Formats: sequence, structure tokens, C-alpha cells
Amino acid sequence: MIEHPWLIPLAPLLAFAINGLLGPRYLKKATGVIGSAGILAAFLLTVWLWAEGEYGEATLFEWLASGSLAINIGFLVDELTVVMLLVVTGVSFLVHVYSIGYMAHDGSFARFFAWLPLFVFSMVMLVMANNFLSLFVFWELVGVCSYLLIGFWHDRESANNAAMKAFLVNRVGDFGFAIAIFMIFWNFRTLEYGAVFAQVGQADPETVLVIALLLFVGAMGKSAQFPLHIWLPDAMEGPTPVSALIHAATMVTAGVYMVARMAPIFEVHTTALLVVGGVGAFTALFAATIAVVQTDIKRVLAYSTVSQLGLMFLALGAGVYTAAIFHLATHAFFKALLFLGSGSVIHAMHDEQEMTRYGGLRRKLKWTYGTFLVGGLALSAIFPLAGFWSKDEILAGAFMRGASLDGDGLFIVFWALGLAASLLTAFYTFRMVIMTFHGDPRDAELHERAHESPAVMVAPLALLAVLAMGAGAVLGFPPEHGLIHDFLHHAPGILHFELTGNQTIIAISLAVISTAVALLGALGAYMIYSRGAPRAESIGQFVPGMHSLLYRKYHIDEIVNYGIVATTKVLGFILWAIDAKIVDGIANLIGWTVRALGGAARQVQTGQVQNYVFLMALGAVVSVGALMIFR
Amino acid sequence: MADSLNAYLYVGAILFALGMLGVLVRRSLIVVLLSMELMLQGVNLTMGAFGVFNEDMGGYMLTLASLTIAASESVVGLAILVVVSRKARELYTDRMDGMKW
Amino acid sequence: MAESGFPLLSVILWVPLAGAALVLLTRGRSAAAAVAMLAALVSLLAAVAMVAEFDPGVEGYQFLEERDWIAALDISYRLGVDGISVLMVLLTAILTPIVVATSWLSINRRVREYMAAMLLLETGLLGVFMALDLVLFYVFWELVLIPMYLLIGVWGGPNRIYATIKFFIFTFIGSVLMLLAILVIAFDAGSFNVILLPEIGVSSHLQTAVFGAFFLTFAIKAPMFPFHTWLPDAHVEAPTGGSVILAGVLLKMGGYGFLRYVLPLTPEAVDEFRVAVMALSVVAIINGALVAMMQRDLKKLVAYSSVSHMGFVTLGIFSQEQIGIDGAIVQMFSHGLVTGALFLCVGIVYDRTHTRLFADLGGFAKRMPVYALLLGFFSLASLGLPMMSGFVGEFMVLLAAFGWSYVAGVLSLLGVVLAAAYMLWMYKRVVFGELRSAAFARIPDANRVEVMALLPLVALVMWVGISPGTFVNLLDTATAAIATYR
Amino acid sequence: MIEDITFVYMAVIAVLAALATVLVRSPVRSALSLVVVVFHVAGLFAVMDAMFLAVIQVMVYAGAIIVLFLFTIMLLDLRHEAGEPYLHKNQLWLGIPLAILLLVEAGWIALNTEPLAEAARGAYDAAAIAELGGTGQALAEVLFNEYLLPFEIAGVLLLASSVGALLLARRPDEDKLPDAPDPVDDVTGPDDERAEGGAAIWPTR
Repeated sequence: MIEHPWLIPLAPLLAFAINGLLGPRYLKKATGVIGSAGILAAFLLTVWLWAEGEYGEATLFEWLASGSLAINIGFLVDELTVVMLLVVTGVSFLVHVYSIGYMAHDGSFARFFAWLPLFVFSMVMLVMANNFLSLFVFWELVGVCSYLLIGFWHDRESANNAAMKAFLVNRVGDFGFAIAIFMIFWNFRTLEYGAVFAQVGQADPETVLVIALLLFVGAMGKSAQFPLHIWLPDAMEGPTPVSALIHAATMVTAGVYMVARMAPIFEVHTTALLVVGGVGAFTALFAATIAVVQTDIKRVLAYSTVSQLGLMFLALGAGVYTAAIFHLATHAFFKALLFLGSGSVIHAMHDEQEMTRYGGLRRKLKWTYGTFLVGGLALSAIFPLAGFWSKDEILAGAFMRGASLDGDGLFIVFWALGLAASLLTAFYTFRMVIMTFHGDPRDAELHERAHESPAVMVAPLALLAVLAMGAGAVLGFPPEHGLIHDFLHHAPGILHFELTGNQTIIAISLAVISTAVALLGALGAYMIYSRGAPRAESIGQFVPGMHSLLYRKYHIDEIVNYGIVATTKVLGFILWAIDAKIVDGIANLIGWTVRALGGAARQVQTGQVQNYVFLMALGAVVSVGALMIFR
Repeated sequence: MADSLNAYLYVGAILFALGMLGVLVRRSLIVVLLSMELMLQGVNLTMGAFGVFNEDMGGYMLTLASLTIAASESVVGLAILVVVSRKARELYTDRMDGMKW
Repeated sequence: MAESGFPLLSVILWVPLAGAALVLLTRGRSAAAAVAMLAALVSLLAAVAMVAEFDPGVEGYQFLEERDWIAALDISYRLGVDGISVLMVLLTAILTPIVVATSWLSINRRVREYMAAMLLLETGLLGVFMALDLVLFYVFWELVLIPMYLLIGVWGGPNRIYATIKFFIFTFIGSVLMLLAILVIAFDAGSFNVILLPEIGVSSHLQTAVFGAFFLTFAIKAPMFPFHTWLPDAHVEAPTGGSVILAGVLLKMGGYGFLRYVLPLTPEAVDEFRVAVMALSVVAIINGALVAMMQRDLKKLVAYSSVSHMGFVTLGIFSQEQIGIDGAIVQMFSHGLVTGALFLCVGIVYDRTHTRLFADLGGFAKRMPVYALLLGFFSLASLGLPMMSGFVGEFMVLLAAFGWSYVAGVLSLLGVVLAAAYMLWMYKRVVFGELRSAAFARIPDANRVEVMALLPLVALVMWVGISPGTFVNLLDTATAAIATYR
Repeated sequence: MIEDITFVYMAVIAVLAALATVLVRSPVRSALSLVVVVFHVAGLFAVMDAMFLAVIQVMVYAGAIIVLFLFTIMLLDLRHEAGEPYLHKNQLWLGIPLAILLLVEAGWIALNTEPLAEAARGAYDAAAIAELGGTGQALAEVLFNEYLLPFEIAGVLLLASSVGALLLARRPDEDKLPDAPDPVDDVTGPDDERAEGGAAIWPTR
């Protein structure tokens, strides 16, 4: 299998080609099956690759050779790649199957099943890249797929704007990423991972720090870290399976993957790690506070995703890469589950996404409720579900990093931020669960028509629920020495945490603390929303103005709109005016001047003979006069 | 006075200048042509006087040539005048300004 | 292969002209289009044969042809191609049949003369890329001007007279200066032979003057900021086919001129003015992008995006790195394909709606799905999406720019970000949302001819994007030589 | 003395008649004044003993040229129309100063011009001419020897001008060609089904 790693991306690519070319006219509903089959093939091939356990690099073809630059398209397959591939293809497959049901009544069914495999192809290529250019290429391609899928319902103005916003914010991130790549080339004269990593040790640490920070800007864009997080909540305009797959489970984790992959670059300078951890911890808490007051079920989940991604970056910053990847995997399971569950609810409620119109759905949507609850518990990191294991490791890692002698004390602060985020996570998760499934129906008519989703949608939910329940314990127990740890142990550049005796006690007490905090959050949500009439403004009672600030997402969208978008437009307008009036004006002025001079000169020719005679005579007289005077 | 070259030159100069004045200021095309003849009178007189006082036949020759040219010129000029008079009834110079640009 | 018996280049070059003569003998629009198409296809076929026979490893020019022309002045009819010309000839030969095909539908006045002008234009353009004698080059350079002038002036929009005169005067000022420079070179070096000239070189004291004249010529043609203002006007008024050739090939004459004449002949002057030229390129990139963003006219937006994209070309050329020069040529090729296609797309909408203002457009995705897909594809290609041609050139140029100066690199990279903004915004305004007028409710989708015209461009854009090596390999020997002149 | 008086008379009358030529409104009177000028210039020639010139002056100018003028005036019935200004107003302010300037210059030159020194003069002094039998003979001597070629050229010139005058004054409808088609009008080609009524392709002013 290792000789032919290109087979894995080939399967979804074929699905894309078949569905894209033949789908709209001939295949129609069959595209769903073809798409799912392609992804399943990719998943099975990945499993095969994993089972064989042989890893390495392979070059596919020479992309470009010019002067001193030679770039090959190739594949790097190692443990990290395999974990990512398993998560990506596995979750993708489930989402594809789910989409067959979810999108069944959509007029553009075939188009959907063309773009989705294209996304999987790009994502697979992204994680398999063995050089920076390939990474960047597919990094952008997943962005385009995201653009196409967010704007899938293109007659919605909001969807178009969201798609554009997603692409542009990502471009801003890619701006940093691209600069990093160019700097890497001119500093190391190569773009291959291995060759670059081998040289970073000898390079100027400051330069490497700049490169690392620029790479991180790219990661921030893709993984929606503050302040480049603004596109992700809007991206929920896309169909819910897209939100589940791209904007929760896979694409947005590309940034985490990238930083983990580039660990040797980030490790060179501790400032880089500090920035990564700081941005992550801040975003985790920041997004969680916003999630607390949102009433659109998908937006709550979107902010939750931003928050969880923040935790992953906290882990990366703290140096516990395994924990980051571990959380990436478990998060993929339970967040995909939550999104698909919310999709099932939205489907049942006829495309209504406002939680204020939900309520009391648990009797009508039994399966959805059950699986959603599992997902919620996992997200809240309640023992022993998946989220607990990975999140606990992150928080422990951050604390240890802060407490250890060579660590940075700031990580204790980050740990506290993460802990606060956990509290809020549990709070908003249960707020969401309670508002959706408990209490009395708030919109009787919608409630009346609600119905459980078909089996093709429920089955993936059930499978994901199983994963969300068991994956943490299976992969992550015992802590620091679970399956995933041992597996990733072999991956290059992944650092490890070895616990000594008394640190085990600290670790256990940290786990107890974070579980207690999570339970506290859940209890809080129960206290506020389960008793009496649940009101979204409840939290506003504590601090006046707080609710509005949070509900408006700290006004960041407005700041960006007026600060950056409007400024750019005004600048463009001014430059246009300069271009049209001054630059072109000068050209026209020259033309006009020549014409005017010609016009003036033309006036001398009146057409009257006597004028001409006069000029002739004048010339003669003046000449003679000059001759007389100056001879 | 009659045997001084300067006197003849003065008269020639005055005739020439008056002729030119006529060419410049008269509106009637035929009078413009007449004024040109007047200018030639001044020229003839000047050249003739030079020939006599310098005792050189060249002056006579030039005067004869000038006479010939005056004849040709007036013939062609008058022919043009006839043509113009066919196109436009008026023979005022300031109304003929088609020859420009 | 070189100097073989069969005059392949002459065939490519003169078949369109013969076609133009034949076209004038036809009656009826379809007959004219058919004859024109035939001539363009024969030329394309010969061009493809040329590419197939071209040996990328050989240094210098291939398929050389030489005949005395004006023997007394040592002016020859000398043709030949190297890797750079090969790509440009190919681009010209590809775009012409496409333009002929689409014009068959969209031109409804004096079709015969239009087709003849188009073919004459092709001959002129091919000649520019093939000529290896300065005088011959100049003749072809001027030959291009005439049919283009007619295309805009006769088949153009309402303000065409202004646009043509502007176009003509701008380019003509340049070419007069170029003639001057050519004469200076000829008197200084004693030869019009482009093959020999780089070795002889231009005397140091004349280099600045020659550089200045050449630079102005090519900068106007390319067009570089601040000599670009003729371009939007010309594009807006030009008929679709004229715009395609104008953006697709005509602008490349500027870049080609820089590569073939400026860098090899006046290396010292280039060295002296390099910073200024690079700065102008960066300004062009950013200014073009920002101005494009604010346009209200679809065609003007694409025109200004051309200014921005051509900024990358000059940036790459004057980086004097081989990567940058390769990138600039790939960018020229790609820009020819992508912007040509975008103008075709604009034309498709204009033919149906008779408007190009964003205020009147929108919501075509539902009515014209195929068109929306094609326009989307080319918009993405234009904003430099990886796996498509636009990315390759820009990536290589930016790489070279970063090697020269991080500031220049970062600023030009900003142009790429802005490109995404104006392109996506444009796409949204044209294709998404609601139809603006009930009159468009029955608007037909792109028809078979239009789709068939655009598909080869789709294929080429993907080809360049996925495997740029195929094209860069053609260039390598030639650009390696050019990169050494400094 | 008598010569001086004659000279003054001739000069004064010539100048006055010249003024009249320029200033008189009626073209006929203008022409007649010119005749007076011509006669008095001939008188001046006579005063300086250039008899041949005096005679030919009267014959050619008064006898031929001015008669031609008078014929033309009468033929075309040219007369000064009442109400039409006879002077060009704009030109007046240019012409008068220029004429004065010219007069000053010419006068200055005339004042400073002396006959050549005795040695530098030509061979034909009064004595030599008298020996040859008068200016007529002397002139013929030179004209048919030294100046033969200019003489012939003058003949050709006269021929050319008379032919030219004939050609010009001929009536144009005598042998007129049919009108050629105006190429600019034909802007629509044969296959222009949709040409909108001869749309202007060429700029019109």
C-alpha cells in the first residue's frame, strides 16, 4: 500500500469527476451512493495502510523545475498522517451517508455530491503532503471547497456573503502562510518538510520565529482563531452536513494539524509556542462566552468549535502535541455527531434553527435526542466520554508546562482560561440540550409536524455516538500511554510528556478539578434553563449590557466591516479617482494641450489672403530691418 | 535733383509703400490687383534708376523682366478673378476665407 | 531540425494573412467565419507541430529561416523561435480560432471585414513573436496596431472613437520611440540581427537612452502603471473578440519585448532602473486590484485586473531571477488564457443582456448554470487558485520577488489577497442573488459554440496548473540565458 | 533746372495719383489713376534719359495691362456697392503702420544709397549709348547677346500665362465629367443584414 499512497486521494477524486461530469444530467440520486462509495474506498485503503504499518515518503511527479527551484508532488505517510486520514475519511464517510438522507429533497443534490468528494480529496492531499507547496495548494483548495459549499444555496444573499467572507478571511490567513513559505524557501532553499526540519536547528532563531508565527497566522485563518475566527459562525449558512464535516470535524482542524506537523519549526523559539498557546487559550474562553448566549443552534455549535480548536492550540503551545491530535480526533467525532444531530433536529423542524422555537423534542426525536445527549456529554468532557480524556490531557499539559521549571509561568494563566472555557462549555452545551429537547414545545405547530429522521441519517448518528462514547477511553487510556500515544510516539517531531510519580497525583487532581468544573457548568445550565420559562437573556441579569455585547459577538463583525472592508473600499474608490482623474487626466491633459496649441496655431490661418500678405510683408520688413540694424 | 539717384529711389519707395498699403487694406479684389501693379511701378522705377545711374544695362533688363512678369501676373490674376466672380458674386477679399486648415 | 527545409514558421505566420485575403472574397457571415476558422486552425495545427518538434534542450533559436530582404541595409527576413516565443506563438494560435468561433455569433455587422482584421491581427502578433530582425520586428509591431485600431473603431461600443484614438496614440508614441531606439542600436552595434545583438551589446553611454525608449514602448503595451489608462477604455469599447486578443496576446508583446530586447541589450541600464521598475510593478499590482474592486462595469473590472496581473509579469521579469522570469512567462501565458476566457464570459452575458453594469446583473446561476460554472472556474483561476494556471505564475514571481526584497514580496502578495476579494465579489454580483430584470427571466444558457470555445481554455488552465513543468521545461534554456544578462 | 522742375512735377503727380489709386472707392477711377501713375513714371524715365523704358512703360502698362483691367471691370460690371466699406477695417491698423515702417526703411536705404564709383560702373554711360544710337540700340545689343536666354524664358512665361489664363477663365461646364461615387457614403456592405441605416463608421465632424 505504501507504494501506492495516491490511491487514497484517487478514490474521492474519481467520485468527484464522475458526479461532477455525469451527475446533474444522468446520475442524479445515484451520486450519493457513488460519493459515499468513493469515500468508503478511501477509508478502507487508509485502514489497509494503517494495518500494514509501513510508512515513508513517495514522489508522484515533478511539478515544476526552474533554476534552483524544484518542486515535486509527493506523499508523506507517517503516524500523524494516518491518524488524520482515518479521522478525515471515517467522518467523511459517515457524513456522506447522512447527507443522502439530509439532502434528499434538494434540487442540487448532484452538485452537492460533486463538491463534497472534492473536498475530501483536497483534505486527504493536504494531510498527505510532503512539502510546503503541496500543503499550501491543498490548503487553498479545501478553502475553495468550503467556499463552494457554504454558498451552496446561492440564492440566499446571506449564504453568498458568508462564503465570500470565509474565503477572504482565509486568504488573509494564507497571506501569512504564503510569506512563511517564501521565507522558508529563501532561507533553506527547499520546500520539502524533511530537508527544512533538518536545517531549522542551524538557522537564525529569530528568522525561524518569524516563519513560525507567519505559519501560525495561516493556521489561525483556517482554524478560526481570534481574530480570524469571524468566518466560521457565518459559515453555518451552508448545509448542515457541510458544517459537520468541513467546519467542525476536518477542514478547520487543518491548522492544528499544520502546527503539529511543523512542530520542529515552532519548537525552535519558545515565544512561538507561547503565542500559539496564548491565542488558543484566549480563543477558547472568548468563543465560549459568545456561545453562551447564541440562540441559533448551529451558531452555538460553531462557537463551540472555535472554542475547542482554541483548546487544541493551547495543547500545541504547551507542547503536548499528542493531546492536541487526540482532542482533534475525539472532537471530530462528537462535534460531527452534534452537528449531524442538530441537522436532524433542523430537518425535523423544517429548517428552523432558532432554539427559542424548539423545546420538548425528546419524545418525538428519540434517537436524535439520545445521540445528541451523548455528544453533549462528550463535549462537556464528562467522565468517561471521549471529550474527557483528551481535554483533560490538554489542561493537564498546560498546567504542567506552566508549573515545570523550564516552562513558562504564563501557561498557568492559559490553563485557568481553559478551565473557565470548560465551565462555559458544559454550561452552553446543556443550555442547548435543555432548550432543544426538554421543557415544553415553544412552537406548537412546528412541534406537531416534527418527525424522526430516516435511518440513513440516524445510522451515522448512532455510529458517531458510539465513537464519542468509547473513543476516548479506547484510545486514551491509560492517560499518556493510550493507543494513540503509543502510535504517535513514532511520528517525527511529536514530543512527549513523561509523568513522574508525584506528577501523577497532580494529574489526577487536575482531572478531578476539570470534571467538577464541567459538572458545575452543566448544573448551572440546568438551574437556569430547566426551571420556569427559559429565557435567553437570563445571563444578562448578572451584568447589564453583557448579554447584548456577547450576543453581538463583541461587535467584531462590525469592527471588521467598518474598519477593514469599508476602508479598503474607500481606498479603492480614492485610487480609482486618482487613476481616472489624475493619471488618466495627465494623459488627457497632454492630448488636450496639443489640441489646444494646434487650435491656437490654426487661428493664424484665417483664410483671408490679406492676412497672409500682411504676415509675408511683415516678415520681409522685419528681416530687412534686422539686416539694417545688425549688419 | 533730377540727376540724383536718391530722388528716384525716394519716389520708387513711396510708390511701393503706397501699393503695399493698397494690397493690405482694400477690400475690392480688383483694386488689390491694381495696387500690386502700383508696387511694380515703384520697383520698375527703382531698377531703371539704378541701371541709368550705374551705367549698366542690367537695370534695363530687370525692368523689362519685371514688365513681362507684371503682364503675366495680371493676366493670370484677372483670369482667376473671372473664375471667382463666377462662383461668388462678391469680390471682397474678407469674404473669401475658404482656404484655411 | 533547425534550418530544415520546410518553412514551418512562415506557414504559421502567413496562413492567417492568406486566410484574410480569402475571407474578403466570401459572401455571407457563415462563409466568412468558416474560411477564417480554417485559416486559424491550419495555423494552430502548424503551431502545435512546432511545439511538438521543438527541442527544449537546444540553446538559441530553432526553426530558423533567413532570406535577404533589404540587402543594402543588411535587413533580413529572419524568423526563429526559442522557448519564450514558442509559448507566445502557441497562445496566439490558440486564442484566434476561439475568437473567430465566438465572433461568428456575436458580430452582426461587416462580418467579413471583421474576420479579415482578426486574421491580419494574428499574423502581426505571430510576427512580433517570431521576428529576429529589428526592422522586421518593428514592421510586425506596427502591423498589429492597424487591425486592432479597426476592431475597436468599427465594431466597438458607443465611445469607440475616443477609445481608439487613445489606444492608437498611446501605443504609437511608444512605437515611434522604439523605432528611434532601433536606429540607435543599429548605428551603434551595426546590425539588426537579434541573434547577434546580445553578444555585441549596446555601448554603455547609449544604454540609458535605448532602455528609456524601449521601456516606454513596452511599458505602455504591457501596460505598466502609470501608462495603463488606455487599457480600460479600449477594453470597454472593444468588441468581445477584440478584447480577448487585446488582453490575451497584445499585452504580452510588452512582456515579450522586455525579455527579448530590454534585458539582453541594456543590462547596465536595467541594473540602474531596476528598483524603480519593480516599484512601479508593485504599485500596478495593488493599484490595479484596488481600482478593479470599485468598478461598476464588469468589463472594466476585468481590464483593471489585467493591469494588476501584468504587474506580476514585469515584477518577475525585472527580478532577473530565472524563477521570476519563468514565472512571468507562465503568468503571461496563463493571463492570456484566463483573462481571454473572462472576456469571453463577459461577452456572453453582454450579448444576452446588452449591459455590463453590476447594477443590472445578478442571479444568473439559476438560469445559466453552465455559464455560472465556467465563469466561476475562470474567476477562481484569475484569483490565483492553486491547481490552476494563475497560481503557478504568481507563485514563481512572488518567490523571485521575495528573493529580491521582502517588502516588495509582501506588498505584491497583498495583490493576491485583493484579487480574491474583487473576483469573488464580481462573481457574487453577476451570478448569485436574484434576477434584476424580468427581461432576463428567459435568458438562454451558454450555447454549444460558446461552451466549445471555452472548454479548451479550461483544459489548458488546468494543465498549466497541475503540471506546469510541461511548459516551464520549454522555457528553461531560454530563460537561463536571459537571466545571465546582468 | 528745367529738368529739376520736370522731375518734381512728374514725381509729385505720380505720388498723388498713386494715393488716389489706393484710396479712391470706384475700381474704374482707381484704374484710371493708375494710368496717370504709369504716364508719370514714364516721364521720370524720360527725365533720366531712359527713353526706351519710358516708351515701353506706356505701351505695356497703359496700353495693355490697365486696359485689360478696365475690360475686366466693365465685363464683370464691378463697381463699388453703396454701404459696403471699401477698406478692410482690421487690416487698416496693421497695414498703415507696416506701410510707414516700410517707407521709413526704404527711405533710409534710399538716403544712404549712392551710385557706384566711376570705376565700378558699367560700360553704358550716356556717351556710349549715344554712340550706339540711343537706348533702344544699346538695349538690343545687350538683350540679344548677353540676355538671350532670359529673354526666351520671358517669352515662354508669357505663353504659359496666356494659356493658363485661357484655361482658368474657360467655362467649366463645357466638357464636364459625370459625378464619381463618393466612397465615404458607401458604408454598409452587402451582407449587413442588420446594419442600422448607414451607421457612421467614420467620425463626422
